[in-house]
Amino acid sequence: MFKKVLIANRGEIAIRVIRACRDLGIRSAAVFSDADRGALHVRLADEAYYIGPPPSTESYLVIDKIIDVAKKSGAEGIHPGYGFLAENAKFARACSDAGIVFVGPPPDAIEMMGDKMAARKAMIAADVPIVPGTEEPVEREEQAINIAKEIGFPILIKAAAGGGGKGMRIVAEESEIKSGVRGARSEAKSAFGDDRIYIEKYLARPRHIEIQVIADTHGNCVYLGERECSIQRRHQKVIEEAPSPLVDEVMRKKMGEAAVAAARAAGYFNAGTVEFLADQDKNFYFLEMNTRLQVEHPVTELITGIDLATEQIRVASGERLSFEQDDVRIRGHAIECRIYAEDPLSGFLPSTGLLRGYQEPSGPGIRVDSGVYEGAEISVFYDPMISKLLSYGKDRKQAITRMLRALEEYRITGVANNIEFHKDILKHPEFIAGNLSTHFIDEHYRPAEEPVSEIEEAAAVTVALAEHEVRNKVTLSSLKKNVTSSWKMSWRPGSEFNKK
Amino acid sequence: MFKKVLIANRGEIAIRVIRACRDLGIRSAAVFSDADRGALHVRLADEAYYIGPPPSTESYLVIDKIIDVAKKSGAEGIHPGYGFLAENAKFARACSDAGIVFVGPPPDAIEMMGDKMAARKAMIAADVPIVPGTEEPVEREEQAINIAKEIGFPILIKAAAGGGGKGMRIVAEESEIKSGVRGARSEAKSAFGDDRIYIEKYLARPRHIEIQVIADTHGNCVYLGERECSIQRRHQKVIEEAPSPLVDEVMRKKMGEAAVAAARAAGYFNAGTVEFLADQDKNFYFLEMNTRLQVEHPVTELITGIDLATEQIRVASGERLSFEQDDVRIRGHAIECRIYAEDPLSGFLPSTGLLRGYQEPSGPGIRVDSGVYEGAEISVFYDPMISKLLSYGKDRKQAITRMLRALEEYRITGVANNIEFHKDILKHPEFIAGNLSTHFIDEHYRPAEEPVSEIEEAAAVTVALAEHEVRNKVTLSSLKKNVTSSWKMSWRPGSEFNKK
Amino acid sequence: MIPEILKANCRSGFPETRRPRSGFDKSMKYQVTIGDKKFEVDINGDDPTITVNGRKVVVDHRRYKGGKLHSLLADNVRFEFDLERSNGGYDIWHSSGSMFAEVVDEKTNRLRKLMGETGAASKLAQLKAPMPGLVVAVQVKPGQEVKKGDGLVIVEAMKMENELKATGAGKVKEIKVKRGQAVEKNEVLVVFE
Amino acid sequence: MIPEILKANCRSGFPETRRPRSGFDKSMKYQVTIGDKKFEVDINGDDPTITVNGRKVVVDHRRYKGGKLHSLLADNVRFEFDLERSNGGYDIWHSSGSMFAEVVDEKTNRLRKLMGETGAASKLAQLKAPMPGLVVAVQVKPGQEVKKGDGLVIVEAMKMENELKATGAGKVKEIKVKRGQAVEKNEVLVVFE
Repeated sequence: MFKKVLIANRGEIAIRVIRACRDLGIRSAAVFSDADRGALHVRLADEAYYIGPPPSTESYLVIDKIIDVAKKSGAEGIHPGYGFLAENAKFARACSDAGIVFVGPPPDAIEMMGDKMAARKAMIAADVPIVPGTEEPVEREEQAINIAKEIGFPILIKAAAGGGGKGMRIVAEESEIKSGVRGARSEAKSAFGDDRIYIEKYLARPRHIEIQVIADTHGNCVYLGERECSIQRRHQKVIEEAPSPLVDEVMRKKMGEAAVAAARAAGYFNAGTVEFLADQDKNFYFLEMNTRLQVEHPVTELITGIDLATEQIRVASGERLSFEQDDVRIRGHAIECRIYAEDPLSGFLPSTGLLRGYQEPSGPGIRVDSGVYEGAEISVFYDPMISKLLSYGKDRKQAITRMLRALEEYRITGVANNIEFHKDILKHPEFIAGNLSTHFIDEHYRPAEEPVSEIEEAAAVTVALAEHEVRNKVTLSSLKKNVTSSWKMSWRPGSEFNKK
Repeated sequence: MFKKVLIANRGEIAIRVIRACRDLGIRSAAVFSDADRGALHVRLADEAYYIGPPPSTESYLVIDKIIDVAKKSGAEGIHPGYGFLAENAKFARACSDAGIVFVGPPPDAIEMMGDKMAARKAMIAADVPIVPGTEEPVEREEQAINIAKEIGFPILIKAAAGGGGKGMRIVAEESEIKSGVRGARSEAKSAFGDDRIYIEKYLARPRHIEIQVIADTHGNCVYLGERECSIQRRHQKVIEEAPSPLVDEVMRKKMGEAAVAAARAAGYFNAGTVEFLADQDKNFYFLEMNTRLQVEHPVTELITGIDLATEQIRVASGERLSFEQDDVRIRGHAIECRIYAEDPLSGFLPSTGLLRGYQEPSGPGIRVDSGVYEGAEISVFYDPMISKLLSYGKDRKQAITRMLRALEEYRITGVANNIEFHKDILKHPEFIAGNLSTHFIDEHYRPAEEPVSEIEEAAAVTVALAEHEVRNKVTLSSLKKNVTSSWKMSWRPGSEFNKK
Repeated sequence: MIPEILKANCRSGFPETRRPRSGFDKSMKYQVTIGDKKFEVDINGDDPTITVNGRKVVVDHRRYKGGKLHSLLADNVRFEFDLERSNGGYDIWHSSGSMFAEVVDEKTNRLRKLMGETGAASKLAQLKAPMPGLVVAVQVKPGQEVKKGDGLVIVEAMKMENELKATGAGKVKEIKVKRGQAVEKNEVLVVFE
Repeated sequence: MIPEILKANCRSGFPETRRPRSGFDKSMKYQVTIGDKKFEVDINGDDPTITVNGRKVVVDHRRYKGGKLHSLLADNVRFEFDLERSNGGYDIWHSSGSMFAEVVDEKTNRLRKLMGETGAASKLAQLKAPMPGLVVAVQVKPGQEVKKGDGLVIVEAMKMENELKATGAGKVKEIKVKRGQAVEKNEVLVVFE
């Protein structure tokens, strides 16, 4: 096993890996940009290395810098987290060139799955069902029109190098194709430096269901059940759960075996996720394979009891998987709500600033994977995710109930957040019934325009009382009378008032 | 089901019950003394009622005040938590006299189990094994000497009304008996207002193992496995775990059935715990029954998946238990470390003051049931518990590993705490081997006298740099250059520096 | 000098501080405006019974965490707000979002009414950048009429394109930014007539 | 006036603040005493390389959370301390406990040595109450010799009897409290010769 691992990431996922390292008795080395010197992942790691200015293109994405500090630190492995360099085959190769183990799949598998076209071809060869569409990148707009006519509208234009909703356009009719192609291409170019796009049939009201797989370097590959990630906004997942309300034992086995076939076709090892679109009749189609640990991996951890991050590191160090397919048992139900600094009332506009107040929920069935603390800054440079709030219960009903309780307890002030949004979704009858699709937000989410009048009234009273207090300047002496001695003891530095 | 429940307690257990209420869709009403207006349980409850000055004898222990605010609030039930009025039969009767449901056992059961003598008699009748000792309170010191000679030294002198180590004395030889009786009596008098004591055989190196039971009002009574609570300091539990490393399936069934017999003998309903002493040969003896939810109940919740606090409220409202004995399945291993504001290096002396810094751990397998927040006060008036830190893993090894990781992450500044103490215990070879006894701390705990020199050196460097910074007063303008705009935005109130 | 507001914050940091029993004005009326709703709050010295829009409420109001955390029990119902002075009023953060409140006392209010002021005007005046970012598109021109919900400017921030929309109807007077320009948080992008 | 220490706290509250590049004295030696250990720390202006007891270390030191949270990277190893000014030195809270540090600069140190001062004296001088409580027993008398670990006073607090023990050897000079007396935190209970 490794003695030290460098974590080439930031935020909650860096912390997730720090925790995995500690559980394995491995020293963790963090990296940080100028914007992250005080970030929680730096506060929790054993060591921390500076890698440059805030923009990720000058720090977290610079392969040479990461390799350099890894060498300097003496780390034997690098965990890339998700995002940044996690699915960069060049980086994986640079690691092995430097004699450092990349905690992830082989570069060839990253490359193949990163190229949507190549992946589709391999899946066809491996008998994994795919969505009808192009097998080659689309060059000209006219070509796109012909393909669209062939497979029928609506179609989806996607970046070949894409992910996370970037470089993606839905086109409902012929007249929109040209602008769609152009938009997707330019977004893809700026996001991935690769403007190749492809086209596939757009499924109406699909469900997004994915299978977690993990494979060792000894030829063992196991699936760990599914996650349903249909609740999305801006084409990005916000609520995930496991198991899926749609999937039964038969479908789970079929999808799981297809996912393992997909992984084997790519010569895969380490953790990975095979994403499928499913229709309400339980047909499913290969969408893509994410060659890394997913944001939403904890829901799988909760229902299987398997620690994916430690298992990743074990496998990367050459160990065999500690379990077989038959050992994987699903128990209970887990939900993840991604808590973002964003305003659902303004089209999910990200919010930045100081976390003035920050108090996480806890208690039975609750886990919070967060990357912040009270007084920390939500910076403009990175993803505005505050935390992943997870609930676990004996069944879906209890998981929902506990999640609502945790959302109610969560206190975030100073930046906008989507806690109310999550509550609205989780209380929605269609969500409770498990009738999900990737259009759920568009179809069902209707934010309350006005805050509850009871809260407004209480706020008005509080403002008046606060103002009243300020105006009627109270002398210090009258206040000091009521202060206990222990308080006085601890209030020393920075206070004018204890100096008389 | 109730619509509103009043919680006659404070701190983490009040919050535990608030969470249970939320999970059941019940409104929660908190109570608070002057010292607790800003306490976390008040911040999290739906309603809050003032009940008097800080000393609990003038607030949390005043039955009339609690009943009054319960009536005022319109609560249909009162949950007493643990401690305070939880095992007060008079209070349970006052509730029912006021037409309010007491969330706990019937008053007669509380009374019987609260009287150690009566409990022992009932246990003998019910064939539950007990430790040899007196069946009647000991009146005179001479009587104590005779009994001691009969059952053999060492003996244990215990308060009849006792619990939590108060009014307890171990006597190794005849010469110590008189002072032991006197000491136990006076402590019992001041703690419980009842100076009756009794004597029993003192088991050398016993293990403290207890069985969780829960019964409904329809005659169903189920045991939920055991908890081992052998790690104690000042006769109080500090680390608990489930399952016990000592207990196998056969012993679990025997103990469980004895516990159910004990509960039935008391005409018990609601949640309760039957405490046993066990020797290393797996003999066990009834110690006492705690007629309430225990501090350490979450370890049982973690390994059984059963939510004890909600189940309590369900049963109190008249519902049947939602499971039977055969449904109870134990999976994995759970540990609880009680985090106290106390100094293990000074004989576990409690510490009070402001929580200057407070950051809880989280991540896979971690749950924190706490009653505080950063900036809150650890008051001199109540129990100095900061939180209950819980870990869960697939086996004991993983539970220990995860607990150590969480202890490492936990940041508490401003008051002394026992985090290092817990680390020392959890890393001890005898603890890892599961060789536990109630003398574990005395026998094995040897605190490091000196802090690690690496930390001292780093502290010295930090102090020098801090001092250097203060002495070389930096002009504001040179600092402002590096401040991002978003920070400036949020730093508005209270800062001189943004006003130029 | 310590600014007045800092004093207030520090002072109220004492968790055990009860509302003081003396030194308060006998009676005071405040008008609090939140959005388009107005609340008349009558406070009588340190009497815990106040009235809001004529309705009596027993309140217990305290500050914690250096003064920023306001805890209110209103007829025993628990509320919690984080108050931040902003533009002569208060930004109010609560567990389900945030709002802005303007507060004036009775005297000032009467004066304002005499002078014909409207209080917190909510008409479309200008569009500010809600976060720092890069302007990737300007979707309106000077002189153009817009209605609520119309897209005005697209700002890229946090790797996402964010379309800023009109929160009401208005007529564009001036565009202050152009495509490709980096903007600060709260920088004015579009001015309306 | 804002006290100097408050300024320092507020200033360092800016999370992004790097150690400034100017305005620092060229070179400064500090002697830090923790318990009976002494550390010589040489700081050269804003040079990240310092020496501690002659050994070179590259440091990155920042303050967060209003200045109280000190983050130190020493040769990339991460440390975190919560520093609180106390009795002319610093109380240092860290994740595994707390300690007290005295810090003097070279000049003061030289002066002190000349004047024969010993710095942070650690001999048994007095027993203070570690928490507020009630004295339930005094176990020593004036003139009595005590050794490390001897019980001195029993104080009841948080419903528990806490025996305060001698942290070293000494001779009791004066008992400042009696049985039944309520004491404040840090109140002197016993004075030694």
